[in-house]
Amino acid sequence: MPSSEFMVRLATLVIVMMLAPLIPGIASRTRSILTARRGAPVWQLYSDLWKLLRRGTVYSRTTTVVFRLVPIALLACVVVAASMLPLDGRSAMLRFPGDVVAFAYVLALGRFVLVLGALDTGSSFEGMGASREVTFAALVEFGFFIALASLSVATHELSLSGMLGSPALAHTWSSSAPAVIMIVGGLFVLLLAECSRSPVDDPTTHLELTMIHEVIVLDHSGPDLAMILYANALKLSVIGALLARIAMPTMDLSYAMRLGVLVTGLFAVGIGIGVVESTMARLRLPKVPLYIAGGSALSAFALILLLQ
Amino acid sequence: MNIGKFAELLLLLIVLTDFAVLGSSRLSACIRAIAIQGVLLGVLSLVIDDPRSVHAMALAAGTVAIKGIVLPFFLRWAMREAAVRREVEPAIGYMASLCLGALAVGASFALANRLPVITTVELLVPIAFATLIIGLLVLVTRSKAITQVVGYLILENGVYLFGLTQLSRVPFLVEIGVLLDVFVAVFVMGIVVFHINREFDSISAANLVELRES
Amino acid sequence: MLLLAILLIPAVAAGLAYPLPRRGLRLSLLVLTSVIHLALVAVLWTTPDVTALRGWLVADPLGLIVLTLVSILFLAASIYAVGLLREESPRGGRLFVTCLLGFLAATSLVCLSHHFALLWVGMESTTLAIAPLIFHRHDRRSLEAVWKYLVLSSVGIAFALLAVFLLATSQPELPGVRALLLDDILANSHSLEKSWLRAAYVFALAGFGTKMGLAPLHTWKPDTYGEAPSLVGALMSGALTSCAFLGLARFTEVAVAAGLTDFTRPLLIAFGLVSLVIAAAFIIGQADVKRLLAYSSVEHMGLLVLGLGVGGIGVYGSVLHVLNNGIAKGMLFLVVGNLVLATGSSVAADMRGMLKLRPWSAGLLLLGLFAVTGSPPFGLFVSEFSIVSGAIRQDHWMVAAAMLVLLAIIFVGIGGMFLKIIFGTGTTTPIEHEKATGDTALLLVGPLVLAGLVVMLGVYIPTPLQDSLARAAQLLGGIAP
Amino acid sequence: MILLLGGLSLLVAAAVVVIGMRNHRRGNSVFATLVVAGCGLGLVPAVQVLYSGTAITAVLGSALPGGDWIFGIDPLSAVFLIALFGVGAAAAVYGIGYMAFDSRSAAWPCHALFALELVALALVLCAQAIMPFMGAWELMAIGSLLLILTEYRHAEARRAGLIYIVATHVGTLALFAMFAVLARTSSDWSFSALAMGTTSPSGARIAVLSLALVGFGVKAGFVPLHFWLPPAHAAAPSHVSALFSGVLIKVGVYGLLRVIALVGPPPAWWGWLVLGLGLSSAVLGVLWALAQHDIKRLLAYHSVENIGIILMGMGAGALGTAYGHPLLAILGYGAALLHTLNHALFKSILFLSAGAVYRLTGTRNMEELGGLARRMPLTWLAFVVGSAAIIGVPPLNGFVSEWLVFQTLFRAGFSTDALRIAVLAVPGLALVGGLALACFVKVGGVVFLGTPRTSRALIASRPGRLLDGPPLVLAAVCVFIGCLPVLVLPPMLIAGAFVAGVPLLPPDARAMAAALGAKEISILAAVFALAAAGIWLIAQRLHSTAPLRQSETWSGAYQLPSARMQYTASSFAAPLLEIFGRLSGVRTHRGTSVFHSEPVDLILDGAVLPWWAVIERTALRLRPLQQGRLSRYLMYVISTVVALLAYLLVRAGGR
Repeated sequence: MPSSEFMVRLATLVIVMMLAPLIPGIASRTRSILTARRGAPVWQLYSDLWKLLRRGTVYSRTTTVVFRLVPIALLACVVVAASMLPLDGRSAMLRFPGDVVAFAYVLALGRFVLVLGALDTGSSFEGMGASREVTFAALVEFGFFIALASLSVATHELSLSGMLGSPALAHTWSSSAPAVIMIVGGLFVLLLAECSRSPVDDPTTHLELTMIHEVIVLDHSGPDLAMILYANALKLSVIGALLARIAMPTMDLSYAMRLGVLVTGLFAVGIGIGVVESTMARLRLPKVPLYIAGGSALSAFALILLLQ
Repeated sequence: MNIGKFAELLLLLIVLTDFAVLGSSRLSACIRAIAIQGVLLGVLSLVIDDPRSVHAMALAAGTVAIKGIVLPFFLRWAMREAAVRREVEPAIGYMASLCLGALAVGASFALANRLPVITTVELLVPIAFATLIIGLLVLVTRSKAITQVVGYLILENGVYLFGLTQLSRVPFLVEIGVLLDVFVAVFVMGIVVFHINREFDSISAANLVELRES
Repeated sequence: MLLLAILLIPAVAAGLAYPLPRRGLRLSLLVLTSVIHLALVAVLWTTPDVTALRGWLVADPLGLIVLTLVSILFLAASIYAVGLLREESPRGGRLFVTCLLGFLAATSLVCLSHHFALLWVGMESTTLAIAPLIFHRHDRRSLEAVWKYLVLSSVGIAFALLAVFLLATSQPELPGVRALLLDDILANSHSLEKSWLRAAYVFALAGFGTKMGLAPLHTWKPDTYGEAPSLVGALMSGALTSCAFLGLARFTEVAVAAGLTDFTRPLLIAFGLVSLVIAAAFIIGQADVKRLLAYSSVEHMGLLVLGLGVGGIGVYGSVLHVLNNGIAKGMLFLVVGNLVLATGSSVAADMRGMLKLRPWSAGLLLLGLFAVTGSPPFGLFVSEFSIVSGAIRQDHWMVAAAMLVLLAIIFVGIGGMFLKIIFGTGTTTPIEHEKATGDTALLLVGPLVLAGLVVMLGVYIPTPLQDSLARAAQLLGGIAP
Repeated sequence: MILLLGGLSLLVAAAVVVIGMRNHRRGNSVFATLVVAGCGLGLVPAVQVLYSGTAITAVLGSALPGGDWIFGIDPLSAVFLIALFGVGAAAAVYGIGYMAFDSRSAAWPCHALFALELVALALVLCAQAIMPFMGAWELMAIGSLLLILTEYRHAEARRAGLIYIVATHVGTLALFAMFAVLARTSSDWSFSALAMGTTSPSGARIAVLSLALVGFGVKAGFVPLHFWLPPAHAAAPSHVSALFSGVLIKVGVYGLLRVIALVGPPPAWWGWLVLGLGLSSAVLGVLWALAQHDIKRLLAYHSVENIGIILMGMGAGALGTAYGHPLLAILGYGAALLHTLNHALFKSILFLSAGAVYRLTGTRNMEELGGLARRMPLTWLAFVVGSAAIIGVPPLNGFVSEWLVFQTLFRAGFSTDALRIAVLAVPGLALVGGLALACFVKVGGVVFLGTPRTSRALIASRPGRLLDGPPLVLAAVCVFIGCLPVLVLPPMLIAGAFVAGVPLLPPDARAMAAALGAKEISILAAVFALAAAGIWLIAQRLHSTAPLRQSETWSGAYQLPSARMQYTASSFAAPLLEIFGRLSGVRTHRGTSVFHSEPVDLILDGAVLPWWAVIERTALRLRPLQQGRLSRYLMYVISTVVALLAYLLVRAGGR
């Protein structure tokens, strides 16, 4: 009965949305453990958001309605993107041929609004951040689609649900595991860039000139800022979930097991991010394209492997 | 002395007049040579065709009149107007041009031998070609406008000589038309020469180089 | 009778025009004659294949097409002449009008005569009739131009005469076959002596090629067209060159009938391509409008022989192109004449921004640009397209390619200059020179009519014309599409 | 057909009216109504054909060697007719407001020409025989030349006009040759005859396809044949630029598709070639767009990009037929056609709003603008919808067509033969999307947001109905197509099938569209709307509890931020351009206090003009041939005769 199926998927989405702020926390916790410091608690982001939600909001006089729409549009985009992902490991709430494209482009729409909002303030810092954001995003998009292409070639599927929720993926694991591993590796690299984590961006820095993401939202405050931060966390866990599903295809398990796999996968991603952040320093900006190209190259190799 | 021999004698004389033009520096001499050539042509036309045919006679008369008398006279007038006596600075020396003329004669004989025979007077075709080429030679190498007119006349005579092979077949009217056209052509040229002289105080065509692609 | 009338009326008029006392009378005589001439030619279209003088004069399709072109151009030119001589006419345009009418008579003779020697006489007469017209301005430059024109074309025409005699030589003595009469020659073409005929064709190519202005025999063209009054330029580039082409075409008919096409065609193609190359090279960076038009005329002559050379539908194309090119060239020269009247110079740099100064002429010039470069929907497109597809159908791929590339280069040259003339503004704004004349109706009607015709030929070809084109193409060894 | 004829005659009437009533104040409004009515009439038959899938033709007898003149509408031409009349009507209305800034004498010729240009374009799209096609083709070229020269007093416009007309004439000559090859075997010059004409020799096929690529490519303007496009679009009045980008260059696409439909499925190499050209053209186009400061030149380069995307679809379609996957063929061609339509819509929006900016600020240089969103909000709205559409984000029409192209390429990857290599184009297209996003963030942000950079941006006032209405209407259409692709997709598939030579009936087309997931896209849009609305409500709640405050933008240590502190367009695009190095075709100047970059067109400035210079030099070397010496000329004559005699002797010897 489809309706209960649908409810299950909705529930999964809600769970992921609840868990989302946890992942960055895990990441920073791992880092503090690895670097033997007393870091912030895992729940840090929850409390931050809670504080911000009760704060007042300040709008710059130069800004227009665009600036106010940013958080809403951004969050909406991420949620819609999430609704196209087979979080429960079988199928998404919304699936159709080529929804991979929709997935990527919905996220792109969110970025579009976010960056316009940054330019709306007329601040040179935010202009700089916007410029960097779009630059790297374009490259990430390139790599991301290589990965998607190789997945679809491997599974002969056009929708995320088909790729990740079908036995085809499991077969690919058995037939050409190295390719899939490379895809996963490549996607992880891109994830770091997309969600502006180290080594592309340094979420902990306080020097605007070195920031990318933080500097874009400099002028947001209060609930708006909260929504934006939350949207980013959610984006992280959405892409993380994508990774997890590719890494561990779970067609024929029970729902509980599949959910468990998903959550562990998300935690693993968080830990992975933390490990990278504690081991790698931030790259100089001119180096970043090379880094992203490396990630894309991994998926490209996979694609070549799968094509022959 | 039979007709053919006489015709060939005339032809040789024509070649001589060609060389006279090639070799002489004095315009009056050139014009005289042209006049003689015209007369020779007239007689030749009489000789080659059946001498008693009205057609031939009339043609001969016309030729002598126009090519032998009127045009030379007119040219001499133009020369006097232009007050110029001799052809100075030809593009190539007289000796050289004579040699070239000789070459031309040889070449035209060679050419004629390759072509099928069309007339009893076998000297006719080669000498026609020779005259034609010499006319061109004069046109190219001489810089005075009048001399170029002379060259054109020789060229025309060469063609005319060749035409004599077909004398009996080309209707009289046409021949007269041809003659008249040549006459008018030279006449107009003379007029222009006259104007050139007025404009430039010399009839040297060499200084007509204003129109060009810079 | 009709044919004789067509020949004699202009001749007589020429004789009358000189003694006439007043300029007005002379000009009206000029226009009247050209109108009558055109009317008679129109009558010819209704009565096919009129002959006179025991077949010496025949109005066959090819000749009739050229004759019509001549007559139309002449009418336009004579109306223009009225407008022009109103402004400036040394000695009441006495000689001018006389020579114009003489030119008409001579060209009509060329178009109608089926006797080669007679054709030659007509050809030479055109040269002599046009010479004084070139000298109209009586200054050094025009003097130089007329001198070069006279010498070069006389030499060329001498070669043509030689060709005529050679043709006669190639004709064996046969009972009842008259020498040098086209129809008799064609009737028993099998008996022609090939080697003499080849020689005849070669010299005809040289002779009529000089009169047409095929490169490298074209050298008189830029000087003459540059110096002659615009309407003379129109007549020369439109009518005279077409007549010369007709002469060549007559010889080609004989060659085709004698089965010499594989001898003639390479020659024609070679001349065509060389002419296109030279035209392109000298059109680029040309400073003087009239000289540019002269080289464009070289280009189109090249296209004509190219069409003959590739054969097939290409021949049809070039016969049609005679008509189109003649009309377009005539129109362009008249329009440029107006601009020259306005600015007193034919240097493109002096006549920038004509759209403001002479909107009508400028508009016509723009139209002429696209007409003369063979853009659809103008007539020249149809003919040039036929030539190209002829080349391609006969598997002359390289020829077609070269032709198209050269056409492109030529377009850049012409387009660059014309656009500057029409729209350009710059350091030297167009100067209204002291006795400048506006676009009077008399100066515009001719070009306008010709423009209308060239557009019409692009979208509609009357059936009789179509038939004559087809027949002419057939005689020249081609086919109609 | 009657309706189309009526529409065209109305357009002609409009031209006549605007000339006749040029000094009358109601002239413009009459003109506008006539044009809109004409376009409306013209749309009807096109839509009928498209949704019924049955073609209509009419024959005009004519005495040309080309034989009869045949006009008709089939699914292929219908798509382009819709784009033509839609954009045409909007642009014409806008044009009245736009030209009102000029003197009357400049305005009326532009309007008249515009109407006639619409007619010429319609004729090109309907012509079914060589002669009418070429005739209409050149009329279109001449008309567009004159439209470019509307402001002929600017040297820029004259240069653009010359470059344009030369390029287009070269294209016309290529078409000359192409049709000559096509008509090689058939004496009848109607398309139907030609279609049967070239099934035989492969050499001719290759020639036709390559020549078509050149001849129509110049018009379509993909790299490297795009060089005329930016100057022309920049120089022409904005509504004309809209027509150019929206329709004129699409006629090139139409021509290519028409040729495919005529000569049957093209060989594989051609498909690969087109795909490659499309990809390179898309990437380079958007890259070069990033480097521009002149907003209209920037939009022009985006047209190059989108033509590239269209070509990718076309190439995929050609490959589909070549490798025997009819579904792919239909998809590819359908995608190309849909993107053609969409690009016509949103590129017109962008040009029209850019034109409004130009008119009200007097500059097209983005570095001088800024903060216009407050002064012209409606223009900004239209512009932002247009940019979102061109980037290809849902729920707008641009997404639908790009999604279709993506799907085609993905599906190509499933096949087992060489076709699957085509999937490598997917990331390229994605990169294009990313770059386009960067570019339009730059335009939107620098021009409309932030604070005014110069006084020019300060003086701007509201554009008014005529300048804001048309783009907004088009924007509404964009949203409509983006939210309900189900209605638009089937006809495109029918047209695509027509090109591919595969019969496809309307019901099957609908089924196919459904299978492709057209419905779900509408659902996606709905979900998005719901989510946004919900979040908005929550946000309202939160804001209602906490206080709102106005303040200055936070700007580090500076107390009062100035406009000069804002990021410039140059510096915004710099990082991306640096990544691509010399390929990005931009010269940068780094000063102590200023960073400035100026774009150069790699093809025009790097290849075309130098080559032309070479030709000119060679031509000048021949000048000495004509040095005025008569004896020299006589020598030419003589040597010619000698050469002829030599030929004669050779041939005589050969005998």
